[in-house]
Amino acid sequence: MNVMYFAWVRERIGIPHETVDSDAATVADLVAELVAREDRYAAAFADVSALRVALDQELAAFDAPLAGVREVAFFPPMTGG
Amino acid sequence: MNVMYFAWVRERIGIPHETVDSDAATVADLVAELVAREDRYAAAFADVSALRVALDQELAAFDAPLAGVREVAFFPPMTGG
Amino acid sequence: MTVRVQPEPFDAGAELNGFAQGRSDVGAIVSFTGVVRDVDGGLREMQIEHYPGMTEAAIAGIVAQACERWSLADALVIHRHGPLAVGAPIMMVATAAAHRVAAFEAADFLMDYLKSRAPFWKKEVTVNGAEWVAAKDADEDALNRW
Amino acid sequence: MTVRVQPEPFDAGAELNGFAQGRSDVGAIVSFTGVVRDVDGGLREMQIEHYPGMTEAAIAGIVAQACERWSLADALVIHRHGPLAVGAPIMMVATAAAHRVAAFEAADFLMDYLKSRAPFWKKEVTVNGAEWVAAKDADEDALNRW
Repeated sequence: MNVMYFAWVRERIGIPHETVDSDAATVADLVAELVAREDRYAAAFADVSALRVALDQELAAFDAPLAGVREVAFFPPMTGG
Repeated sequence: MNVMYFAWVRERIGIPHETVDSDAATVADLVAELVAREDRYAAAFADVSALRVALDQELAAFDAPLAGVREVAFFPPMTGG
Repeated sequence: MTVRVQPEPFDAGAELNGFAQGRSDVGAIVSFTGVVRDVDGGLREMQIEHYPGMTEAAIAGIVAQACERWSLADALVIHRHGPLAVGAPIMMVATAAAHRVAAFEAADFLMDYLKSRAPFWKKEVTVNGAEWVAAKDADEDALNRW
Repeated sequence: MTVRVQPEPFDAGAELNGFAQGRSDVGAIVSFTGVVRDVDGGLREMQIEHYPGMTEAAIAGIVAQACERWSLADALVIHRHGPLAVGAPIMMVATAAAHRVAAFEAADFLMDYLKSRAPFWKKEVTVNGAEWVAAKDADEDALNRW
């Protein structure tokens, strides 16, 4: 599974994307796995209410299932326009 | 007093403007004087609720006084933009 | 603040680019362009009559009101009169503000007021003859929003 | 319908003039241009990050929704990414419709949705350092209007 990070999430974790091997059932489970890895992940995911997630490039909720998903992206609320 | 007509008011009366000598106290009095003159005025002023009036280039009501006014204009509701 | 009432066509793109140039306090620019629309394929020409003198004063008054109410950095109104071909630009409004809400609202307000309070009258010349465009109740009602 | 996501600057006036050309069913064209605004005289540069692939799809989805809901004759969205200088155009939206209300509402809707639902992130580089722009509650609330 390809996991992508944008804006300050990318800066805190230190990389724009990585391949993650995981059996996490939901986005929240995947976040728990990442947070357990290293402090920089814990720092990025300290407050998930300040984050958004996209599954295969569509906005999703943190309790969404990951079955069949190839690309997960984490980022702060958008500020375009 | 210079009296001006625009759009279909101008077309019904047949002239764009004229000088009118009148002691009419209000716009409504002036309209009554004009209507009494000729059929083309009666036709133009048949329904004053369909008309607007400007006194010295500012929108006014039909019961507005004419004292000191130099220019009166009659026209249908505006349709610019 | 610019107000122009003219028979000549104008270049909406060039006007937009020239508008609010070199101001660092502007984050949002909204423009509206009105175009002569062919209603049923039968429009030959649009004719616009206006009231010289009152037109400029009425527009300037409306623009000044918008500039104050929405703290606009700049505003532009161009309105043509005379005979206009199908597809030709009739008029243009542009507003510049720090933020998008102000720029949008001010442009919307200017359009509503110009439509019903600036002394212009449209006549449509179609294959079946010429007719003055009737004012719409909806346009008058739109003023109550502000 | 045109959607472009690009690092290059664009010419808002030329885009406006090229937009909805030669359509006789268009009576109203609204454009919005977003410009890099210098907040307190200390902005050096704006940087915009985006999510290639998702960006284009998200914008196309929002534009398709607007086209259907307001029966637009045409719609245009251009959004830049990368480093942008103060005063530079960030993005542009244009809508073309038969009547002004539809063109205004659709442009307003597009801006609200692009701001909060298209994956762009702004970072301001000032004399005091660089900071990601925080999303505003007001921008999220604005979506409830539609």
